[in-house]
Amino acid sequence: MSGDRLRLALPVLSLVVLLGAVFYLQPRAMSYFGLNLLFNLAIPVALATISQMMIIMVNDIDLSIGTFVSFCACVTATFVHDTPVIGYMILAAAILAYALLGALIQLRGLPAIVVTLGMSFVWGGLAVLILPSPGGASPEWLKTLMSLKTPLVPIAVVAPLVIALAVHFLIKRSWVGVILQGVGGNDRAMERAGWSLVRLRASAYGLAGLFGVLAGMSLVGLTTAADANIALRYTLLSIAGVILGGGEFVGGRISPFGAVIGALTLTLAASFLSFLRLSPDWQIGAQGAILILVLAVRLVFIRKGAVA
Amino acid sequence: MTNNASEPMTAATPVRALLSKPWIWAFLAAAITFGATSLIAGSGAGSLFYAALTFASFSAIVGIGQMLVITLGPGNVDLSIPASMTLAATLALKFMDSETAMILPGLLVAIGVGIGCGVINFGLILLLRIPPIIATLSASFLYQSLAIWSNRGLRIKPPEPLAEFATGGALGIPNIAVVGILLAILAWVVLERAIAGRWISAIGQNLRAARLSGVPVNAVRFGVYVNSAVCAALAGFLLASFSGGANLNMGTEYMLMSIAVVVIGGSSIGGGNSNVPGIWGAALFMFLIVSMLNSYGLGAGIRLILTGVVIVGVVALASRKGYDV
Amino acid sequence: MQTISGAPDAPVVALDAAHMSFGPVQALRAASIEIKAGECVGLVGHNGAGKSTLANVINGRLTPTEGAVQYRVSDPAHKNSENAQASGVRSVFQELSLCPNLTVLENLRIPYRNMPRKGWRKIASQKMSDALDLVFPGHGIRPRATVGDLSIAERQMVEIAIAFADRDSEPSLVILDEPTSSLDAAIAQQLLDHIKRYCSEGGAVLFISHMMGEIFDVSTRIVIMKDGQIVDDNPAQAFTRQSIVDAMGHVAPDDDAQGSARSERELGPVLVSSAIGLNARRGEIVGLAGLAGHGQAEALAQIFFDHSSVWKSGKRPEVVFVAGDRARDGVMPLWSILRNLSLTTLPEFSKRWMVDRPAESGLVQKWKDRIGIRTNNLLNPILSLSGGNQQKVLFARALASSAPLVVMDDPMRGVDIGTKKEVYQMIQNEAAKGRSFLWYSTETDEILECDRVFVFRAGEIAAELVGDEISEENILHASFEMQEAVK
Amino acid sequence: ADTSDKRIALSNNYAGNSWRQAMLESWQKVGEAAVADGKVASADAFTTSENQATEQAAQIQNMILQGYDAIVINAASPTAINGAVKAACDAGITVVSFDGIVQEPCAWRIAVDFQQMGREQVKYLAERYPEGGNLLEIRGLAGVFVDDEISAGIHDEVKNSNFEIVGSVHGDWAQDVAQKAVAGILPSLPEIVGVVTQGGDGYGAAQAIGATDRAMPTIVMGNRQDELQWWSDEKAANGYETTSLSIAPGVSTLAFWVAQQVLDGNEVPKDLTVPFLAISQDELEDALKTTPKGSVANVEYSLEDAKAVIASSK
Ligand SMILES: Nc1ncnc2c1ncn2[C@@H]1O[C@H](COP(=O)(O)OP(=O)(O)OP(=O)(O)O)[C@@H](O)[C@H]1O
Ligand SMILES: Nc1ncnc2c1ncn2[C@@H]1O[C@H](COP(=O)(O)OP(=O)(O)OP(=O)(O)O)[C@@H](O)[C@H]1O
Ligand SMILES: [Mg+2]
Ligand SMILES: [Mg+2]
Repeated sequence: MSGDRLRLALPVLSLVVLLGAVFYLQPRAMSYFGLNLLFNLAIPVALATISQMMIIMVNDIDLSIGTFVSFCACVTATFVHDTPVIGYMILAAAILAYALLGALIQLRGLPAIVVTLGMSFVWGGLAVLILPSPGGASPEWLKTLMSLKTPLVPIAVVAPLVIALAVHFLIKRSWVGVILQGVGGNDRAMERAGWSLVRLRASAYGLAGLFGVLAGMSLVGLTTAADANIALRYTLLSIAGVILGGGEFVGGRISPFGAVIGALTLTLAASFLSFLRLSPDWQIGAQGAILILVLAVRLVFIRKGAVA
Repeated sequence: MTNNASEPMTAATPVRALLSKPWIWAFLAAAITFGATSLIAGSGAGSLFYAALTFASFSAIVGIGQMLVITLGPGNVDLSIPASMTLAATLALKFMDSETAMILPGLLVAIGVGIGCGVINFGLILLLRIPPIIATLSASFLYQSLAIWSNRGLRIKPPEPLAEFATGGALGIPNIAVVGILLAILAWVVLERAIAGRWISAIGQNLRAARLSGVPVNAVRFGVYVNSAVCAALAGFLLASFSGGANLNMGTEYMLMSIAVVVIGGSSIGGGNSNVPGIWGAALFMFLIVSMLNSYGLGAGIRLILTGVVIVGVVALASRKGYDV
Repeated sequence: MQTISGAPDAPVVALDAAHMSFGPVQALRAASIEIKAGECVGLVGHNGAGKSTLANVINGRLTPTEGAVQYRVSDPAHKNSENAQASGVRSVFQELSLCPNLTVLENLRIPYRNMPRKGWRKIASQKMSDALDLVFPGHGIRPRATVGDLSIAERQMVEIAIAFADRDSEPSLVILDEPTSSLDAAIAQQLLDHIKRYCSEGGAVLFISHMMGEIFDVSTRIVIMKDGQIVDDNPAQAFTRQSIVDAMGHVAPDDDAQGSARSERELGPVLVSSAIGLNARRGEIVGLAGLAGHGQAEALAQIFFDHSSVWKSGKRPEVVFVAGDRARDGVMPLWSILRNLSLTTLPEFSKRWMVDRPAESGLVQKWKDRIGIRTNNLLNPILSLSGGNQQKVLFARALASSAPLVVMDDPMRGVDIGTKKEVYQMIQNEAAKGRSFLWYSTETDEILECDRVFVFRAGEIAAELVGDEISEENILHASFEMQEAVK
Repeated sequence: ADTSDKRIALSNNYAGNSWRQAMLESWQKVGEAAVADGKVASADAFTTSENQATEQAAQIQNMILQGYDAIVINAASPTAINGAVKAACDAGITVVSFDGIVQEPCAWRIAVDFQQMGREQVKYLAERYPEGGNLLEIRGLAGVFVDDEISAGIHDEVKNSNFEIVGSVHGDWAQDVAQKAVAGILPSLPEIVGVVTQGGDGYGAAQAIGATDRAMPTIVMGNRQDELQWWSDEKAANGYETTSLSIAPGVSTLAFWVAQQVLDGNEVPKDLTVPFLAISQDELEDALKTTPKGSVANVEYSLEDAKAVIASSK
C-alpha cells in the first residue's frame, strides 16, 4: 500500500466508526436533516484546517489561524455586509498580509510559530476594534449559500467533499502544488533548482490566508453574525485536524482529503459525546479522552521506525 | 554568503558581544517599556518594578519548563501547562484547607500532581505515539475535568504563613521572584554545565543521531516533560497562594505566555538551543507591555495589536540567519 | 527541446584565478581550470582540499571572491548560477537534493523549470523512466514511487538520473560530487559506464571521488587539489595511483600490511550475536557485505539498539555507533566540533552529572591530533568542516569511548585515501587491544580488512566468509546467488 | 398542559469559575427535584470544553437531534449561535436564554440589565463621594457582550457624576489576571477613591492595592465569598464600607421554570428581566453565612417565584 493511501486509511476509518456510533446512539441523525445538523459547522473548520495544512506543508505552524478566522468573520459581518467593496478589499489585503508574512519569515529566517503567535494578537486586536461587541450580520447571499438545500445529500456533506477535491487537485495534482510541497520536503533542493523560496513560502501563506478568509465567511454564513472571539479554538482544532488526517509536522507530508476528514472527525467526536450524556464534570475530560483514543488508533498504522 | 556565525569568537567590543546574545533583545524591550511606563508612573516606578518582578516570576517559572520542552525539537510543546497549574493548585489548596501545619505536605501534593501530569503527558507521547501538541492538549482536558470534579470551583484560602510568604518580599525583591530566579539559575546550570543539558540539546537537533550517539533519549524526554509539569504545578501552587486561592480558570493565560516568553527570550524554536536569561527578560517584558499600554489608556484592541507587533518586531530583530549555502 | 547556444568548441566553463574565502578560511586559491565538451575530469584531493568549493564555484552557487568564471553562455547581466543553468551545467551534490515527500517523477519537475504544463505528469514520468533506463538499466524504480520509500542507493540513482535527464535543455556539464558513495559496486559500474558513454558523445563531466579505481576508470583528465590549490592537471595517462597519492600530500601507507594483522590476532569469546545469525567475537573485525540496501544497515541498527538503552546511560557503554549518513544519523548541526566530538563519551569522562570541561577539551584535542581534523579552532561550528572532516569527528566520537563493540554503518563515505589508511590502522590497533568491530561497507577494500565477512542478500545472511575466503569474487558470488552458507 | 414527558436541556458554554459551578449545581438541584416530582421527564446539563460560540452552536444542533423539547442556553455570544437557535426554533423547540442571552427573536430572553449594573455601581459611589474623585475600572474579556454592556453603563453614569475614570484594565473575569493588571497600572495612577468592577475581580483588586502603600479605595464587590469575607474582615478592622452586586447563579433555575411554563402552554413574554442580587453593608453578615466557602452568593427560584416574575413583566 502506498504511503499516501495508508495515511488516509486511519482518518477514514475513525470517521466511519464514529459515525456508526453516532447513528447507533441517535438514529435520527441518519437523515438529510440530521446529517446537515451534524456536519454544517464542520465546513468552516474544514476550511481552517486546509489553511493550517498549507502552512504545515512548508514545515511551519500557524498559531494565529483562529484569531485570523475570527477577524475575517468580523469583517464579513460588518464591512462585507454594509459596504461590500471595502469589505472585499479588506479581505484581499488580509490575504496579502499573510503572503507578506510568509515572505518575511523566509527572508529573515524567522520561526513561524513565533511570528504567528505575535500575529494572533494583531488579528485579535483588529477583530476587537471592528466588533467591540458581538453583532453584525451575514450578507444575504452567504446565508442563502450556507443553507442551500442540495438534492439528496445535504450541503454539509457536499461542501467538505468539494473543498477536499478542489484542494487535492491544486496541491496534489498540479505542478504548483508539487513545487509548494517541495519546500516542505527539502527547501535546499528547491533553492538549488533556482526556485525563489521567498516567493514559494509567500504563496503557501497566501493560500493559507485565502482559506482562512473562506473559513471566516462560511462561518458567518452559518451563524448569521460574528464576534471577536468566535473562532479562537480553530487554531488547535485545525492543527489536530491536519495531524489526524495523516499529516506530519515536518517533511511536507500532508493530505487534503485527510485534513478535511480530520476536521469532520473532530466535529463528530464532540457530538458523539453529547449523545452519551455524561455528567457535566466529565464532559470536558471526555473530549480529551476521545481525542486520545482516535489518535491512539494511529499507532496501528504507523510503521515501526527504528527510533521512536 | 558568509555570516558572523562562522567566524570564530574573536575579541569583539563588549557591546558587540552583548548584542550578539540572543536574549539581549528581550531585556532591551523590557527596559524600553519600563522607561515608557515610568514616564507616567514617575515616583511609582519603584513599585512598578516590584510588581513586574512579582508577576514575571510566574511566567518565568512556567517558561523554564516550557523552554526545555521546546528545546527537544520541532513539534515539542506542552499545552497542558494551564491545566496542570490549576489541578495542582486546586488539589493542594483543598488538601491544606488553610491549615498552617499542612503547608509542606501541600507543596508535596502540588509537586506530586505535577509529576503525575508529566508522566501521563509523556506516556501518551511515548506509548501511544501521539504528537506532543495534541497529546498534551488532550490530557489537559482530562486534568481540567479532574480539577472541576475535585472541588467544583470553590476557592479555598491558602494557609496564612504561605500567603504571607507568597505576597511578601525582602530588600525590594519579592519572595516569589527569588524562587523564580533560583529556578532560572538551576535551569541554566543544567543546560549549560550538566550532561543532561547536552543531551536535551542533542535530542532537539537530531533525535535519531542522539539515540545513535548513546543518549538515553527516552529518559531525557521523560525528565523534560515531567519537569515542565512540575514547574507548572509549582507556579500554580505559588499563584494560588499569592492570589488567595485557586480558580478553575487561573492558568488560562499561561498557555500562550509560556510559549511567548520562550521565543521572545531568544530560544530557537526549532529546538536544540535554549536560553535561560531570555526567559526572564521576556517575562518582564510581557508584563510591562500590558502595563504600559494600560497606563497610556489604550483600549483592548490597540493593546492587543501593539503586543503582537512588538512580539514580531523583537523576533525579527533578534533573528540571525543560519547556514544558508 | 532547446540546445545550448554559443560557440560549440568553446569550453563549457572556464575559471580564471578564482579565489574563494570564507572568513579566514581560504577554501580556493587562484584556481584556473577549463572544461571542454567530451572531457571527463576526475577531481581528487584530501578532505577539505576544496573540491566541493571548486564544484560550487563552477555551478554558480558560490560567487568567487576574486577571479572570473566564464560560461559558454555568459550574460554579464545575469548571476553566475543563472548563466550556469543556461549553459547546461548540472550538479549532483553529495547530500541528497531530492524531496522525500514527493514521487520520483515529481522530483524531476523541480529542476525542470520550463516543463510543459499540460499533461506534465505523463511527460515527467516518461522522461524519468528514460533517464533511469539510460544510466541504470534494470533499475526497478517506478517513477510514481515516493522517494521517501526508496533506499538510499535508489535515491542516489534517481538524483543522478535527474542530472542526466533530457529536460528543457541538454546537459553540457554534469558535476558529480562523490556520487558512488552509497552505491554498491555493480550499480557504480553502470554509472561509470554511462559517464564514459556520455563523454564520448560530447558531454562533459566533473567527477569527484576518493576512489582511485573509479577515477582511473572514467577520467580523461585528472585534477589534483591540495589545500585549496590545483596542484596538478594532466591527462589521466600521466598518473599512477602512487603519483596521485603523492601529489595529494599524504604519506603513502604500505599496502602489504593489509591482511597480515588479521592472522596474528587472537580472538576472544563471542561478544554479541543477533537473531539472524550475525555475531562477533572479542577483538574481531566483522564485515557486512553485499549489495547496498539488502538489510545490512538494519542488522547493524538492531544490534546497536539491542545493546544500548533509551532509558539509561552509564560509564561503560556496551556499544557505540559510527554513522555513515552524517546528516541523518550523526551530526548535531547547531553545535561546535568540540561538542559534537564529546557527545558519546560525556558520562565516561565526567564525574557525576556535570560535564568535566577541562577533561572534555583535553579529550577532544587529543582526538583532533590523532585523527587529523583540519580546523584551526575546535569551537567552530561542525558545519564549517568539509564533509570528510565531519566524518572524522563522528569516528572520533565513537572511538573515544571505552565500549567493547563498535558498530560502523559505512563510515568512510567521503573520507580521503590517506585518512582511510590511517583509520584502518587505528581499527586494527583497537582490535588488537580487544575491541570488536561490526563494519558495513560498500567498498571492497574495506571488506578485505575484515577477519570475517557476512554477505547479505534480501535481508538475510547469504554467506559467511572467513580468512582467505574473503575475496571480491566470493562476495560478489554470494551477493547475487543464494548459496548454502559456509558454516 | 402536562409537561411530565417533556425533556429540557441546558446548554452551557463555560464551567471554569465558581459562578458557573454554582449555576450548574443549582440547575442540577432544581432539575432533579422537578424530575422526581414528575414535573418534567429530564433536565440534562451540557457544557462545552472550551468557551467558544462555534462549539456551543454544534452542541445546540446536537440537542435538536436528540429531540429535546426545550433548550435553556447560557450563550457564549449573543449573535454567533443565532443560526443554531433558529434551527432549534424551526424544529419546534422552545429556546430560553439567560445571563448570556441570544438575539435571535424566536428565543426567550431572561436578561440582566447589565448597563444598569454598571450604573448602580457608580450611583453607589456617587452617594459615598458626592464631591467625586478618580475611579479605576476593571473590565472583563474584550469583545464579549457583557463586558461591553457593563462598561457602557459605567461610563454613561460617570458622565452624570463628578467622577473621572483614570484607568481601565481588562481582568478577563479571572481573579489573578485582574490582580496582575491592576498591579501593573497602579503605579501610574493618581489617587483613586473607587474601583468599579464586573463581578469577581474585587478581591484581586484589593490584593493588588493592598500590596502597595496606597489607601484602600472603595471597591465594588461581586458577591464572591472571598470578596465578602475580605470585606467583612476589613469592616471589623476599620469599618470599611462598600457594596456588592452581581447576578445570582440560580438564575439558571428561573430559566428552567420559564421553559417549563412555555411548554405548559402558558403565555410568557419573550423578554423577562431579573433583578441582580445586591448585598449592602447591613446584609453582609447574613449573606456571608449563607454562602458556601469559596462560592458565590446565590438564590434559587421555585416554580412560584418564576410565575411571579412572569406575571410582573406582562
Ligand atoms: N561556507 C564555508 N564557510 C567556512 N569554511 C568553509 C565553507 N565552505 C568550505 N569551507 C572550508 O573550505 C575548505 C574546503 O572545503 P571543501 O568542502 O571544498 O573540501 P572538500 O575538498 O570537498 O573536502 P571533502 O573531501 O572532505 O568533502 C574546508 O576547510 C572547509 O572547512
Ligand atoms: N555557512 C557555512 N558556514 C560554514 N561552512 C559552510 C557553510 N556552508 C557550507 N559550509 C561548508 O562548505 C562546504 C561545502 O558544502 P557542501 O554542502 O557542498 O559539502 P559537500 O561537498 O557536499 O560535502 P562532501 O564533500 O562531504 O560531499 C562544506 O565543508 C560545508 O560544511
Ligand atoms: Mg566536499
Ligand atoms: Mg566530500
